[in-house]
Amino acid sequence: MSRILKYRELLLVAIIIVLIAAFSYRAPGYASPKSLANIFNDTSILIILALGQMAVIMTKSIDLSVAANLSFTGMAVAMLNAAYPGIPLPLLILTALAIGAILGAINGFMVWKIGIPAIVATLGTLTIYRGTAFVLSGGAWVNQTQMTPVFLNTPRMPVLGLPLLGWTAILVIAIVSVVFTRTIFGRSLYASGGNPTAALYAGVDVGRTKFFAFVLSGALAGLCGYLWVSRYAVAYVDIAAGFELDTVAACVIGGISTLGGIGSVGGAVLGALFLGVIKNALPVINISPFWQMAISGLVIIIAVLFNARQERRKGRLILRDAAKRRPSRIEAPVEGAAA
Amino acid sequence: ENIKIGLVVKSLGNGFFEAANKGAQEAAKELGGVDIIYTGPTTTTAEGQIEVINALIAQKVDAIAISANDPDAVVPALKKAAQRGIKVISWDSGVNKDGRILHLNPSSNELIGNMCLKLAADHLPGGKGDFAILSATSTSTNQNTWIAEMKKQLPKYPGLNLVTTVYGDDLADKSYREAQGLLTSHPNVKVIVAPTTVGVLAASQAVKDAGKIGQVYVTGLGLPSEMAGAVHSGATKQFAIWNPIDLGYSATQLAYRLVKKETDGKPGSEINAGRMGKIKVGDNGEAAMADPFVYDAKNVDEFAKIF
Amino acid sequence: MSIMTADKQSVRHIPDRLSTPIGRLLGSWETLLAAVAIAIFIANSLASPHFLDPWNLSDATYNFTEKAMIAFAMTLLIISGEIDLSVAAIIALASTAMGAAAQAGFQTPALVGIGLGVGLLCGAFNGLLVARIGLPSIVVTIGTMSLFRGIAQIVLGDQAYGGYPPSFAWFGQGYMSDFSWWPTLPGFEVVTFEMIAFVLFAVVFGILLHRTTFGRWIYAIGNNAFAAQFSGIPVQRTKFILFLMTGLMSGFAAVCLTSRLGSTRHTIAAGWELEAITMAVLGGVSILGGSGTILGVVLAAVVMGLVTFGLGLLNVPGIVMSIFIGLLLILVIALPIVFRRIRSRASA
Amino acid sequence: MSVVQAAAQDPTPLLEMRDISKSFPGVKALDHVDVALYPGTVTALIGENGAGKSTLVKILTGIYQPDSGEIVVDGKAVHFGNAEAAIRNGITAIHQETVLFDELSVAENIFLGHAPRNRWGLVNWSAMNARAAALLTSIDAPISPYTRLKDLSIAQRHLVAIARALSVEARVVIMDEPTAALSYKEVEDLFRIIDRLKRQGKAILFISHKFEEVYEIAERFVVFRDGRSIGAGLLSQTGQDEIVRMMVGRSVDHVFPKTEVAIGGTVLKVSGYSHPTEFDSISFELRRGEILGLYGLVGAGRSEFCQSLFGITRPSAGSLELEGRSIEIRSPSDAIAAGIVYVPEERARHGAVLQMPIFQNFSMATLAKTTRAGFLRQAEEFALARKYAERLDLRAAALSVPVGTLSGGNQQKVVIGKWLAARPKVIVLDEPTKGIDIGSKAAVHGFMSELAGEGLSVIMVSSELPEILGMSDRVMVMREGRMAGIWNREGLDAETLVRAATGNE
Ligand SMILES: Nc1ncnc2c1ncn2[C@@H]1O[C@H](COP(=O)(O)OP(=O)(O)OP(=O)(O)O)[C@@H](O)[C@H]1O
Ligand SMILES: Nc1ncnc2c1ncn2[C@@H]1O[C@H](COP(=O)(O)OP(=O)(O)OP(=O)(O)O)[C@@H](O)[C@H]1O
Ligand SMILES: [Mg+2]
Ligand SMILES: [Mg+2]
Repeated sequence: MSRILKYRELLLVAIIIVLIAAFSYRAPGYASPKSLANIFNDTSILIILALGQMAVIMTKSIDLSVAANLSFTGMAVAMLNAAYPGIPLPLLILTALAIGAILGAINGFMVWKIGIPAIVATLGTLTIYRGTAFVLSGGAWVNQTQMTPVFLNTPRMPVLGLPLLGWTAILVIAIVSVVFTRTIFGRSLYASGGNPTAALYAGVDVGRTKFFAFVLSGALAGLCGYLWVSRYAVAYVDIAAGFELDTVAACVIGGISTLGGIGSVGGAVLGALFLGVIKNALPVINISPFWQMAISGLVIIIAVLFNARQERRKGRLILRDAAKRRPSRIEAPVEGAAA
Repeated sequence: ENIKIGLVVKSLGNGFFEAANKGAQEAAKELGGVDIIYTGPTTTTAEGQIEVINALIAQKVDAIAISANDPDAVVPALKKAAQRGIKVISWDSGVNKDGRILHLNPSSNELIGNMCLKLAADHLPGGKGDFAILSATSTSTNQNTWIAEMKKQLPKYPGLNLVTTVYGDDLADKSYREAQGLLTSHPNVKVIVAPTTVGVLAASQAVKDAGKIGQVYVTGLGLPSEMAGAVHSGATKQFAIWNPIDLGYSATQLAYRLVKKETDGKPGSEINAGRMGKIKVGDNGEAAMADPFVYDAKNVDEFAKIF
Repeated sequence: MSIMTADKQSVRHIPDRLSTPIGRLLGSWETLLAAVAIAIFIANSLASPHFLDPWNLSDATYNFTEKAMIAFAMTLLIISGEIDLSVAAIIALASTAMGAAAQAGFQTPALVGIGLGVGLLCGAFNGLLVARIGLPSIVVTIGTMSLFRGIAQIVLGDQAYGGYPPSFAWFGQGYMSDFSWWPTLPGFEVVTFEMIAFVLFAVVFGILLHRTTFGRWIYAIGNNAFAAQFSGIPVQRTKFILFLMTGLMSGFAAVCLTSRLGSTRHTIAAGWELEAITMAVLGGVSILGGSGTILGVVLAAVVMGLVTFGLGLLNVPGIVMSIFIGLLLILVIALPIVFRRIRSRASA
Repeated sequence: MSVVQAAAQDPTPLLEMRDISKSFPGVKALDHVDVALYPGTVTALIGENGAGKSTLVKILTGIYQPDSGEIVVDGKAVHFGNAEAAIRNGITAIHQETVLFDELSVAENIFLGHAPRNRWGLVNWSAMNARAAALLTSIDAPISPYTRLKDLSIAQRHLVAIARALSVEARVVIMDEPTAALSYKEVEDLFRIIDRLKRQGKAILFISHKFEEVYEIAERFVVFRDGRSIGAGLLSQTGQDEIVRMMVGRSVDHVFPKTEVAIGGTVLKVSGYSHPTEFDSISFELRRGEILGLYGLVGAGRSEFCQSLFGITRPSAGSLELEGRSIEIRSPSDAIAAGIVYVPEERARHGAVLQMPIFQNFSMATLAKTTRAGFLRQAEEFALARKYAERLDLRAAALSVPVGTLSGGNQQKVVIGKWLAARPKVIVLDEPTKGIDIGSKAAVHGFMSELAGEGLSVIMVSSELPEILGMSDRVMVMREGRMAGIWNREGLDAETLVRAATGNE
């Protein structure tokens, strides 16, 4: 039992399953495949953003500008689509990825070449990007009628019961998994955050790794800009306001250490799904709207508490025979002070 | 020296208020010698509006016409404005009595409440069935007033059954999720009434995505330009709104008359509002503009070009 | 010891400092910020004829006084290596509690006590989770941010609390000239209670951080919590106290803001957490912990207040203003780094 | 100055560093130094703390770029823009600081930066694990490549670091104080590996402050002093005294200047100290003016036990008596208040606050003494810092520079000085001279004697036998968390201690 639950990911899976079971008790049909596909589809954007955020957090940085990036890019492609309906969708999506990547690169450049702490740089660009979205649009909305049907409907097209939006998230998860586990860049991410000095000594360019982490995060935020606008069929300056904190919360719930170097793609995805399930379920099971915020806050705290208990240091065993005695003594207040 | 009127809105970047600004500019041009300062906070907060009001006071504007994020919180700042000789009125979303000379309702609250119920009943076969309300933030004054009116007048529509009220906070994603929640948890709900544009839009989208067009209808208050898509998709048959251009126009007219001392704005007075004719100030210093206008597939495109 | 002194020819003398006091002053962050503040002040007076009006300037201070009070406490917390994102939510909850008490007929002193008390409790809750249980503060306070404001929302729903006693209005709207002992010199009549509180807290926090053992502990913990613990510094207790202080200051800000608004809704002070953090960071506080000064934060508060008020006078929309704040933040952080690099390249 | 020349039978160097200079703000770390490394030869680089040894290593491995001078490999001038470039040129190093990744697996730690890839350019995990396993076997390290590094002991980590250094096709292997953290047994293993490398024709640069080791393993030497090369040559032709003179500029006669001190009554009595997993039933008495050596292999639990005396780790059983009164220590501040202080082993992590100025580090544990009613008095802080800086012969540009800019040995002096300022009754020194040059080591030892003479009781954890034998009045040995015995100094020999520590009775 304890060996299985050693893995944070499995614990999260268990918690999510318990939650869904509990919710479907209140709202029958909540656990139906259709409804679950729906939840996943709904959480897709958060998952994609969380994966970008994870790459950045992995390097001991943070990207607070993801939501602002999403807003700017979403506005930009929506305006492009409205102004030039002839531009084919793939080109627009590439544009979204490119704009997002450029905005990410601006963050990355400041962190890499100027040496501004990531949280400061992105706190600055958070307001700048959203402000620029306002300047770009003059504050006007881009409405459903102004956008082309292809632009709006493609992510909703169901394939095997799941809309393309959900498939996009699956594709991004797959790509990011390969990047993290199988590429030099992915391993550099772990190294740069885990021990920057050691990374330097190992020939990893920590600054450049951070830069590309920001570019990745930015490109994914740009993609989400398009996805968001098409999903909700409207573009305005305030979309996804405050979403940056959700992405950070998803990462941390998923076990990505804010100190860098620790975490897995599976963790980030599950963290995002966890938040998605909570957000989706509360309206469905008829919780008073006034209670929702407090409940989600409480749930986040509990999840973090659970995570922390899992992560408690096991302690080295110097005494050879201690391993045998350990289970009975584990309650002894011995770990406490050595925080 | 031109007369300076500060037109303070809930937040910048909202189509409704952009349209109101158009009306205000129109009135300014018509009256001559009037400068409109169109301003507001970034997000819909009272604190943000107070900073804006302070800036207007500092510029020594002649009048402030405000659509308030909070009827009470802006009162101290507006009182200070009044002390420095600035004429203060509220419009659209009101301010408490002691913070302004008069308040201009876009329409009477009873009429709006009634209109929302009528729209709901029209969408239901025989006017019978369950409906739910998807509002903006739980603090916004005008939505709350209308919801209260709807509840008050509900007995007039015996077939209608209000199941629940949820809040989308005027955020597209939250409203969408709340609408989705309504569809799942209340399968009997046949109509969602959203007295706010973001709400109607998001709910229409949710209904469409759930493949429930024709089973569940969305209606409420929204701008034609924003609602056209929903009407064409069939998620919405009809919706209503007053003309925000007229609202901005009238608010500017009223403020101008007060500055020019053509009226004191006391209850009972009738104020000249240019092309809108005379507006009468009622009890509580509240005035109403006109009935909301109903839009459907036939006329929505025509108006979508305007606002 | 005799053995060692025998072959030790001379004791090497190590100077206390490398640079002169003037050199340090010129190279310091605070000097840069003060220069920026003066430049903005001059630019504002040139750009708007309404700027140099004592009453207007007095109104302008409300743009930053309350946020700065939180920023002071936040500064200490950030230097110690933690952060509190729930400050604005604490304001909402404290304000709600005061509103409920006012409805129940409590008078001003009790209301102030309740506001401060709720702030303290919220701070204790954060402190418990972070300092005692050892959870990462950035996540804990993302959680409590929702929790505290969520409780306010449960209590208030779509309602608002008003009806505060008239005397309560003084904290957020009062002038010191309401007191007979206040000097009636010209210019002094525009001094508000909040300005006095701002200055007082700046001094208190400045002394606490820079002149006391406790302040030194904060720096040590922020730079190396292990070494601090190994030096006998009560790391967890210090962090707990810092969370308490941040909660308390949020409670105080709640008193001022509630008094200024005269009403409470659950959306009160939305988004202030990022503004308080921006203020601290602009003031030169290292977000990674370990360095920063209160003087810097005071100057940053004034700079941000001047920028928003100046741009407000020019009717620049708030969101465009925020572009300026963002640029200012990045520039003010980046310039010294770039200069230092250019200088060291020149000297090499 | 006598510079030993061994020109005649010189083979051609594999690698030469010519006229290298490097400055940091306020410090000239290297001043036109020359170093040559020869194939199949171990060259020892010797110098005081801060002489510039590690700086040279970092230049050689591409981490720093020299201000001037050139590096010549096989007669061709090369330039290393980053660490990767040096690795590509066959230069590999075990650095002085920990350069490993706690969260990654052993195999990844070994191959990070040069992992084997498959034909799509993706990391080939199975090849990587297989090669790591082979490498570890080749150095007799029974470690699974899949283990996460954080689950290894210090000694095992060291083996991983060695495996990492050997994982590239290197011709030059640099070891910056590889033995500082090792005990007798691991040092022997390391030397076997070095021997093998030598036979494979690799050029090795070996840095150590321990002369016995240098004479045992190295053929050639280079001495640095204050960033300049002072001498170079063959060790077989040069005596230790001469090298010390080159290094310090004077002779240091007494390496272990233990003065006889009258030993008083019992100060500290530890009875049955136990911990569920780290140590068990530790009991002994410590007397006034006594130096108790605590010997054991790395990982024997000495540090954990000492930390429990200081309130960092909580014991699960046992009691403590200080000067006849029973006390309980729950936190470091309790310990300090009682008069027990602890100088940790990992100074950069636990000892010094690297970013803070030297004078603030000195005063950190004794702030109460330099303050009045909780308010700081900076002049007194400086006075305190100056006093201990001079007594410990600290090398620093100013007392207000951050400790992080000091060399490793000088950082250790600051950490020790911090605790001396606390004027304790019992001082626990965990590997106090780890990584310290012999001049400073003598200073620290002299100081310990002096403190003992003043009536202070000292517990000195050390893995270095000569130090243990030279300095202690009594020696306690720990093995796998338990006491293996206590011996008086008289008639004690190294063999007894080693046998007790390893358990080979
Ligand atoms: N990054 C740096 N910034 C500033 N000064 C530095 C830096 N690195 C080293 N120094 C200085 O350069 C000098 C040489 O340091 P180095 O680390 O090379 O000494 P070392 O010979 O390895 O000493 P030790 O035996 O203590 O390890 C010291 O005075 C040190 O303070
Ligand atoms: N596997 C490990 N993971 C983390 N830290 C370790 C590990 N092994 C040892 N350490 C650290 O190294 C130090 C020494 O470990 P320990 O107390 O087990 O042995 P010791 O007998 O004191 O050995 P040493 O000869 O190194 O002093 C401790 O401070 C401990 O924190
Ligand atoms: Mg070194
Ligand atoms: Mg040890």
